[in-house]
Order: sequence, then structure tokens, then C-alpha cells
Amino acid sequence: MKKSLALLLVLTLMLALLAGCASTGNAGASDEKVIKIGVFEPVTGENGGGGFQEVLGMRYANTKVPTVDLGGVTYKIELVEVDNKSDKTEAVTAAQSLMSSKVAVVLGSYGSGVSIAAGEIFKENKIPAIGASCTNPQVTLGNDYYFRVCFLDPFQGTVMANFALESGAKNAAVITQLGDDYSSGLGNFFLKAYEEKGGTIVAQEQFQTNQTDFKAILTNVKAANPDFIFAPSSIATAPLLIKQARELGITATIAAGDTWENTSIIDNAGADAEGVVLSTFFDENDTANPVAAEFVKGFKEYLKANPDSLSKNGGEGVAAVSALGYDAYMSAIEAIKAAGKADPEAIREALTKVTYTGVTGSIAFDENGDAKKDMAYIKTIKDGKFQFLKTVKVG
Amino acid sequence: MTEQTLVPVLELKDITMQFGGVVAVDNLSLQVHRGEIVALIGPNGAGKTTAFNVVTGVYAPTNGQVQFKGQTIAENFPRGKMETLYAGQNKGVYTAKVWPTPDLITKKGIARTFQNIRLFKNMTVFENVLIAKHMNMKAGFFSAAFHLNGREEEQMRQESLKLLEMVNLLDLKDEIADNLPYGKQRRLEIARALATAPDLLLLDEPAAGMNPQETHALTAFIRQIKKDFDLTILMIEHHMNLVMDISDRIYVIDFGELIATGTPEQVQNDPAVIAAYLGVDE
Amino acid sequence: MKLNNKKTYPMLSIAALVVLAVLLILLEINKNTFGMAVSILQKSAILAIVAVSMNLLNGFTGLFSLGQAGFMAIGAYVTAIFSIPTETIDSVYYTGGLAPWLKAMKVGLDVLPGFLQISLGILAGGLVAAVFAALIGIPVLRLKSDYLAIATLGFSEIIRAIISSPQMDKITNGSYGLKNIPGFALGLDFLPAGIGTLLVPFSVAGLCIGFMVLVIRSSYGRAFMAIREDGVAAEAMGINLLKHKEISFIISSFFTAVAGGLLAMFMRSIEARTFQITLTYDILLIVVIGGLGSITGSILSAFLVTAAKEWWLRFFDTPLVIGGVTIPLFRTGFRMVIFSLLLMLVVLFFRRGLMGNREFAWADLLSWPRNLSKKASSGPKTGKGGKKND
Amino acid sequence: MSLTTFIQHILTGVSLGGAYALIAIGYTLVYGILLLINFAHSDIFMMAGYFMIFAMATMPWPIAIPVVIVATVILGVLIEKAAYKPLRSAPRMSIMISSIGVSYLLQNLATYLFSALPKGYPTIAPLKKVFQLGPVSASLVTFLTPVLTLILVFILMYLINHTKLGMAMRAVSKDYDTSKLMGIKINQIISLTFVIGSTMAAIGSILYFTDRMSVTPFSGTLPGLKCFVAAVLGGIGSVPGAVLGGFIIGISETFLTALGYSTYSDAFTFMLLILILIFRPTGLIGETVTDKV
Repeated sequence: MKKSLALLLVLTLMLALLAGCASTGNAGASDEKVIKIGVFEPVTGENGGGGFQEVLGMRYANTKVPTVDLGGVTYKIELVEVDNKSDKTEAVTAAQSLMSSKVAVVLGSYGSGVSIAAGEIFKENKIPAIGASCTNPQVTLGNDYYFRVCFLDPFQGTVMANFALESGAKNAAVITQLGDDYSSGLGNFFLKAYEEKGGTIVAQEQFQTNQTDFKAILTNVKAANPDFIFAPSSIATAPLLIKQARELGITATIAAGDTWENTSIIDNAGADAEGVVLSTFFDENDTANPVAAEFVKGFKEYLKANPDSLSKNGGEGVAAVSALGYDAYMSAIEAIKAAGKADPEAIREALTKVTYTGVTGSIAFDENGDAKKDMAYIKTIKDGKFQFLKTVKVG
Repeated sequence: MTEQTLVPVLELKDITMQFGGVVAVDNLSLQVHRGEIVALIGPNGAGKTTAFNVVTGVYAPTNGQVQFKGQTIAENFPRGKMETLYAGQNKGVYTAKVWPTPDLITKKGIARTFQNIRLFKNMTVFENVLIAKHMNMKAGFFSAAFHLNGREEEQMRQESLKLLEMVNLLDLKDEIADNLPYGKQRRLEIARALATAPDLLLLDEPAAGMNPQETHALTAFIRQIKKDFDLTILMIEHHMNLVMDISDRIYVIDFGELIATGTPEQVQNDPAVIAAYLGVDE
Repeated sequence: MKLNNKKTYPMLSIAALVVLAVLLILLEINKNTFGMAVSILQKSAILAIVAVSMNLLNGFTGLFSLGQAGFMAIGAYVTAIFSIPTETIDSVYYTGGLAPWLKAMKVGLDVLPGFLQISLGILAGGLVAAVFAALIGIPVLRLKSDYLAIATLGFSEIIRAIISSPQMDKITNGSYGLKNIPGFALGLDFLPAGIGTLLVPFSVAGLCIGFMVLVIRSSYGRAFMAIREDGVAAEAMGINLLKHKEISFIISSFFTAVAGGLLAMFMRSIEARTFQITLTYDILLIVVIGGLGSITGSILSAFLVTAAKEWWLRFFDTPLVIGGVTIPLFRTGFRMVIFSLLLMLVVLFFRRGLMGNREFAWADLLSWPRNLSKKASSGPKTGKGGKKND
Repeated sequence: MSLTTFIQHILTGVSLGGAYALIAIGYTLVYGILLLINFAHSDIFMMAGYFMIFAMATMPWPIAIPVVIVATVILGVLIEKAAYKPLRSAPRMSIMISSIGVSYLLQNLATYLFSALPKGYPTIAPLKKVFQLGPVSASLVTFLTPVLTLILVFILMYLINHTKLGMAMRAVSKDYDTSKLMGIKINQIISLTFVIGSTMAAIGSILYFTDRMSVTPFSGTLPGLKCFVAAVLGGIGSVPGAVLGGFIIGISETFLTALGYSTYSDAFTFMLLILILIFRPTGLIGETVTDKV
């Protein structure tokens, strides 16, 4: 019994090894000219849902622009996807595996924490990275190799504070997740901006990662009776927070940042989600930008052609992170073209000078590597759908 | 044993051990003198092992005092919940609380074996004995860890080997303790206790589970180690042949109380003992 | 550990070490080509330290502790605070800033070369963990095995909660984690550029494990094992239980924290969430597969499990297509299922793990082919079951 | 804190405590008999959550609930047969490692099968009906949880104290070896223990998740640990103790969070555990046991 089991075990391992070798062997066999672009995104874990939407944007971009011509030679662009599992420890190995795949540039990641963690590795290996939706200032700060196509949390916090005050909310409560830099950071920026502009913060509550019972903190919020509740958090947390708040009879507007633009929140929170407000990078119904209109049309067709992607995307809606993923890919292509070669160092140089009109507006990077953006879209949930409310500009 | 050498080594004074409402040892007093072999006998559940556990520091007595070579090694009086529950005697006589942990008792020179053998089963015979030398090691943690106490370590090993030779286990020194035959395990447990260089050896049913031949060998073995190591021995035993053969004096307890004491002949003819052992005639 | 009379073949050991060193240096020089291997080796070396520390406690002293993640967190945070370059400290603590006294300490330490600052940080991390271990050990180590497990696990969660609490913002940067932690090669200015990525973790691991092996082989190590085998009997042999359990707990925690410090350097950025219970479980997996009570088993297992988990078996997570047919089982998460099944298999059928409680010896390796043929002819000799240490 | 807020917190705390109590019973029963911390119990609870999601997808809730309970019981008993029974003679550490292994396996299996993303828990309409008592508002499940918990505990106590099987269970937990000699079918009793524990976990899971609305593969871990602490706090092996512990932890956790110490709410639970182990290892209403040497 034991012996045969042991044998089985060894055989499985051997098989695994063989398969592993085989799969890596195939990649090197083709003699086609290839430029590899790393996709460093979470497909599982806390941010798996959003991460996948971002990947979809990149995959779609790859079908739109699958090759690039450099000096008369056509190079095929190959996406090398790794899953960082929304986990910093995994992120390091995942990033390392991208490095050993010899990618020229990296795209991602959804979730600032993993981007920060991997940033050092990209920097060390001198591989430029383009973040799509990581909004924490720490991602690009002090890292010459990290760029991003989205706006930053201080900006987003200010936008939401402006919006709250404009809509007549004089008192606000802030709920943040402990140990999460996105949530704590954004909450903090909102708090500062809101108080600076004359609002009053009446309650400040925190909850722990994986906590699912928010009744205690919500009871406190209810007692403070705010007009506006700002609760930036993950997609997983959102429906729970919304439903429990409504159950306790809280009627104030609940608002959050870009992460909440995900249909799973509407699916899970149902009618309670009505009236929720969030800021985001992009609106699919914004027809002012022709690039965006074209992207939305093409992306929807791409989704329809891939039923699996469609179901994981949660329907036909075009998420802002997909648009950002697309823009990140396109900025990379622009930079490769400008550099004229697939050398990472040259691409990094080129990125500092790239200007490109993307789906989410015009993109150029400042000295930190952040996209210069001055506008955010505010959306609300109405009739079970995300609806464009207004745009907010901050000077 | 002749009268002029009566130096008390171990003295139990009014020891009562009570668990909740159950009195396991009731007001037990006994003396063991230098060079004696004393047996503590009694029917199952009489409280013999409990008495051993009090002497070796496993339990703090509820009331009473234990003296070893004239020094108090354990003393206690009923306190807390026991103060109201206490069912023993001599309440209020003892006022100090002395309860050293078992390792300190061993360091003072009392070694013991256990009713159900407690060897370090996955370690070798040699290691089992060598461990007893650890408590007297002079080297501190770091010098031991960095093996700077080479000479001391070597001495510990030599002493252990010598001991194994004296108890006839040298040829088995690299054997895993658990693999030894039963009789050898008993012998090893005694050897391990001897390695702590005790003055007083407590044997808890050393012949349990042995056949007559093995018991006979054990008798000779106990006599021999007593002589070789200049020991005083207190033992619990059910094998009456062994007890009557080897003991200088015998204490008989039943239901925690002392019912008789004296030489083997005196005890054998004591009516109280006969009553307690009725039907357990051996 | 048996006091066997096997020949030790010191020449072979030295040769093996030299070969290992040469291999490591070769890998380092070509680390652009072997990036993945280098990264796996770094992580394995770090986990090997934790695995051996856990084994010292669980396998040799018989104390079932599940507090590893907490002690690693302590080590990681202390090391990080010591080693983040002072000039970038404000950008790391961008919300609240670093506590003035810590900043003053960092400015003061800047007179030392970076390499020394980091070493000091790792040492300090170990010492802080050792102090914590000593303090909580006094009440907790009296507990029976399973209560000890839960209590240490609880302790590890407390540490994590404290680290991420807003009240600690000025020290641990609370929710935001720490970044800009220098990697292994940084600070070693006296070596050629880039050298150290492997040498540093391997030599630290060598020192740590070496020390623990020395302890285990000393009289104290025997006392630990005696406690594992039978606490009551050990006490009757004059061994002070609490003192020896404390020593074992402190050493184990010290080295766990040192490994935590190395992990911080490996990851370059840390947050409290890194040190969850699953981290402890991962290490337990390594120890159990390697064999409770075998140092070489733990080391071997640390390398095997890490490499398999992070590298070789990664393809379990990606869809496998053979001849145009997609094999259904292969998708994200399958790898971890395989690993948990492997653990259960070891626990249920190979309770002794890879090495049981034996250690690697050249003599065994050299006589292996002979033994193998002997075994084949005489049929398998079943050893005793798992160690009895209840 | 106003009276309304206070009452609202009490309600939340008692409801949470009730769910904890039901899970804690599973720990306390298994520990009483096998002296094993069943680390997998928290994941049985988590799996029950997923079972409900799948059951409710195809059937109405009055059918789904018994189906989920049966499925959870089968899972619990299966785990015992596969992972604990073969190790019955092994050292305790091996069984504990085995239970950690099962926990690890269930979590990874759930991640693999259902993804790590939270799945919405189906709404059992009558349970979610919101009641408004003056300014205090809560759904029915909040009121129902503690009541149902107490009813279940009384039934369980009756089973343990007044039936033959219950007597056998008590005997096994008092003295494993002797009960074996007395002809008690040990395996049957152990299975029964797991049946009861899993049933309670399944009911607890329905109440807990209905209130919290989503399940992830790691939903069970932290509540599980807290429930074990609850069992120890009340006195391991004692069912009323587990219930008492559950309520104490539920209420104190709620108030700590309410007072702004949510960081320390988990830490507090474990601090409580360490304190109780030092000062009263037998728990609040446990029995004293003396080790035999």
C-alpha cells in the first residue's frame, strides 16, 4: 500500500516536471520575432474580479495591435500573464517569474499593494512597468521604472470631497479597511480634503480584512447621523457594507472610489445598491471622445466572441479598469515604437516623453511617472446599472 | 539492620494528600534510615504512588512535611478550598509552604522509577542515561551550545558508559530504548535513575509484570546496586516474595492510612495486614 | 539524533560545501538568466531557517507552537525599520511620518555602513522576538500541547493586529506597510556589484541552522528531546521543564524572526497581511513533509516544497492543452489543492515524512545502493510508526 | 452612547454570540471525546455556506435547509473517517496536524472550485424581513439567532443527559479506554459527535451567513478560531460552557468594535484565551482534571 502510494507520488512529480519542461520548451522553439509584454495582475484573491477585467482590456488591446514594426521588422507582441493573487508575498515570485521570462515591459497591477511590492523588482531588473489602475501615490514615488495611466488617490479623494460638498452633504463619515493601503490611503485623502473645504467628519470607523460583520461600526455611524458615507474598500466588502447599512436603517449616501465600479456589487447588494456613488476613470457612454467610442464598441464585440470572458466580466458592461488596461497596453506600444527597439531601458526613456490619446483621455507622464489627469467621472447606481452622473475637474 | 546506624534519610511527617473530597493519603508518617531497604505495600489504590509523588514533588501535600537528610523538602497546610474541605488530621500543625518542582528534588539526591515505565523511548540506551548527567552540568547554555565544554561532556559520557557497564547494559548502549525487552527496560529505568547519583532511590513496582525468574534476577540486581552505589531504597511492590526477601522494614497502608509497620516477619503476622490482604495471599 | 558511529567523511562535506558555493556564485553572476532559480533559492533558504526553528520546537522539544508568522512579522518589521534608507523614510511614512525617537535613532545609525545597519536590524529583530517569546513563554509554555498551539496562534494574530493598528502608525506605518527595504545585494559595497543576492541568505541560513544543530547536539538538545519523549520522566531526571522549554522557545523565536527579517529583504516591501496564519501553515507543511525531528529533512523539504510550489508545479494553475484538448482540471488554484492533498498523504500514510527523525549522513548515501538491493531481497522492513510524543 | 445605540449593539452582539455558540458546540464535543482541536470545523462551517448557495440555486429554502444540513453532516463524518480515524492510535500531534491539513485542503479546494471571490449568500426572504422596534431596526435573523441557539442547546442537553447514546457519549469523554472495555461502540459514538457538531455548524452557518451575505473560502477561519476560544472559555467539553463562551465573545467583540477598537477585537479574543488558560484552565464551568503520573 505504502510503497505503491509512494511510487504514485514520485510518478506524479516526475510527470509534473516533464510537463513543466515541455511547456517552457515550446515557447523558445519558434523562430518568430517576438516582444514579450508582462501582464502582472491578480486573477484570484481579493482583487481577482477587478484584476481579470483589467486583463481583458489588455488582451483586447493585444488583438487590436498584435504586432509592431521596428526598423522594417515585424515583431509579434506576446502577453505573458502571471497571477499575483492579490497577495504581496505571491507578487514577488510572480514578478520574478516575469523577469525570468524576459519581458520588455510590464503592465499592471490592479491593487496598489502588489504593485508597490513588485516595483522594487522591476526597478532592480531595470524593466519599466505601466500601472493601469493602481492609484496609491507610493507606487511610482521614488521608482523611476513605474508609470501609470490613471489618476492618484489624493486626486480621487479630493474629487469625492468636492462632490460631497457640492451635493450638499455637510457631515460625512469615513469607513476604511485596516491594513489595506488603498482603503486607508483614499479614506485619509478624502478626510483631509473634506475638512479643508469646510465639511465636518462626524465618524471615522475601521474594520479588519476579512471582516464580514459591519453592524457594530455601522451602528456608530448611524448614531453620528452623517449625510454622506465614504467607504473605499474592495469589491468583496462593498455589498456587505451597503446591505448591512440599509438594514440598520441608514439612509445617507454611500460613496467610494474606483474599485466599486463592478457589476458584482449590484448583483450581490441588489436593491440596496441603488443610490451608491463612486468616482471612476472612464464612462462607456461618454461619446465626446472618439477613441473611447471605438473602444467600447470593439471591446463589447470582443467580449461577445468569448463567452467565458463575458461571464467573468459580469456581463457586457465596460469597466473603467478594462479601458485603463487597454490604455496601458497602448502606451507601452507607443513607447516601444518611440524607442525603436525592444530594449527595456530605451522603452523607459521613451515612456517619459510619450503623449498618447487614449480611451480615458490624453496620457502623458509627469516626473513621478504619473499620468497627468485632471478629470474624474462620478457614477451612481440606478435601476441596477451604473449611470453617469457628472464629471468633476480639479485644477 | 543494626541499631547503631539509624540515621534517618527520609522522613514523612503527617502527610495528607487530598484531591477534592477524596483522601488519597491520610496522615502518613514514615522513616527510612541510611542503608535500609524499606518497602511500602498495600492493596491497589491504597495511596502508595501518591505518597511517592508527594516525595518527588509531583504533588504538593495538602498537609504535612517531608524531610530529606534533615532538611525540609516539602511542607504544606490546607489552604483555599481545602481549608474547609480538609478531612485529614493535624490541621494547623504545619504553617510553611515548601513545594519544589520534581527536578529540584532530584538534584537533592532522590531518584525514582515509575509504575508504568517512562523511558525516553525513541532515544538510545546510552542517551537515556546520559540525560541524567545534564542537571549537574557546569557549562552554561552558550558554552554547551558551542561545545566549549568538551572535557565535561567527555566526562559525562565516560561516567554514563561506566554506569551502563556496572548494570550490564553496555552491549545494548546504541539500541533504541523502546526496542529493549521488558525486563531490560525496567533495568534501564533503574540505571537511568542511578545516573543522577542519588542517595535515596524510590522504586515504584519494579517487578510489575515480571515472571518468577525475572523477579529473582531483579532481587539480586537491587541488592547489588544498593551495595555498589551505597544506596537507601524505598520501594512499592506487590510481589510479596521479593518484598519479604529484600526488605529490612515494611510499611503497610490501606485507604491512605498506615495500618502496620515492622520487619517482614512482624508484618506477615499482623492481623490488620492479613485482613487488608484477605484473598490476596501470595 | 542518534549517537551513531557512522563515519562522518569530513572531506566529502567540505567538498560539497565548496561545490555549493561555486554553484551559488555561478548562479549569482548569471542571475539575469536564472532569475527565477535565484529567487526560489533565496526564498527556500529563508524558509529553511524557519522550518528548522519550528522543528527545534515542535519536533525536538515536542512543543506544538503555531506562532511562527507572528515572530516573523516582528523580525520583518524591526529589520525593515532599521534598513530603510533614512533619506527615503519620509516618503515611506507618507501619512503620519516616523516617530521622532526612531528617526533620531536612524539618523544616529547612519554613521555605520549600510551593511552593518541591516545586520544590526536583523539582530535587533531577533532580540525583540526573543524578548517577546520569553515573556509570553512563562504563562503559555505551561499549557498542554494543543492549548499551546491555539495560544501561540492567538499570539501571532495579536501581533498582526497591533502592527496594523492606527495607534502604531508612527512605528509600523499601520495599514500602509513598509517599502524601500534594501535587497540582499545592497549595502555590501565591498563586494563586486550585485554579488550577495544568494550569498547573504545562504550564509545567514548556514549560520542560523548551524547554531541550532550545535544546540541540538549539545546536552541541552538531549534535554529537549527528553522533554519531548516524556516530560514527567525528564523532570524526574532533574531537568527544569519550564527553563528548558523557554530556552527552546526563545531560540526558535529568535531565528524565526531572523528569517522574518530576511523575508522582508526578499520581498522589499511588507505589510501586516503578509504574516497571516496561512504562512504558519505553509511552514508546518514543510516541516511535516521533511519529517518532524529531522533537521536535514526540514532543509531538504524547504527547498523541494518551495521550488515545487512556486516554480515546477505552477503549470497546474494554467490551462493545459495537450493535442488541442484542454485538460479540465488545470486552472488557478489547482496547485494548492495538489499541495494540500500531498500534505494529507504524508500525514496519513507517510507519517515520518521524507526523513523521519533521521539525519542525512554520507555513510547512508554511500551505502545506499547496497542497502537498496539488500532491502529488495529481504522485503521492506517496516519501521516503527511515528514518534510517540504525547 | 445613547440607549438606542446601546440596544442596537446588544442585539448585534447577542446575535453574533448565538452563531458563535452553535459553532463552538462542535469544537467542544469533539475535544471532549477525541481531545482534538478540530481545525477543520471552521471549514466545515464555511463549506456549509457554499452548500447553501448551490442548494438555493435550484430549490426553495424550506427544502434547501435540510439538504444543506445533511450535506454538511456527510462532509463532517467523511472527514472524521478519512483523516482522523486512521490516526486513532497515533500521537495527538499527528491528529492535530491532520486536522490542520484538512482545513488547508478544504480552503484550497474551495478556492479552486468556487474562486476566492466572495459569493453572494442567497436570501431566505422571511429571515431577512426587517423589523423596526422604535428606533432600533434589525432583520428577523438577528432576533431569531439567539432564540434558536438556546432551543437547540436545550434539545442537545436533553439528548446528552437523558438518552442512552448521550450517556455513552458522556462515558467516552470521561474515560475513553474504560468505555471501550465496557462495550461502547467507540466509532459509532465518535461519528455521532461529528453528526451533532456538523448539524450545529450547518445551522450556525445559515444564521451567520444570512446575516453577513457572502461566503469566501476563508470565511470560516477567524470565526472558527474565536469559537474554539469560546469553547475553552466556557470550559472545554461542556456544552453550556460553549454557549456561554460564545455569547461572551460575541458581545464583547461587538462592543470593542463599537468603541472604536476594532483593531483589537480579534486580539482581545486571544488575549482572553491566554488569560483564561493561565488563571482558570478548566474554563468558566469546566471540571477539574488531575493528571495521573
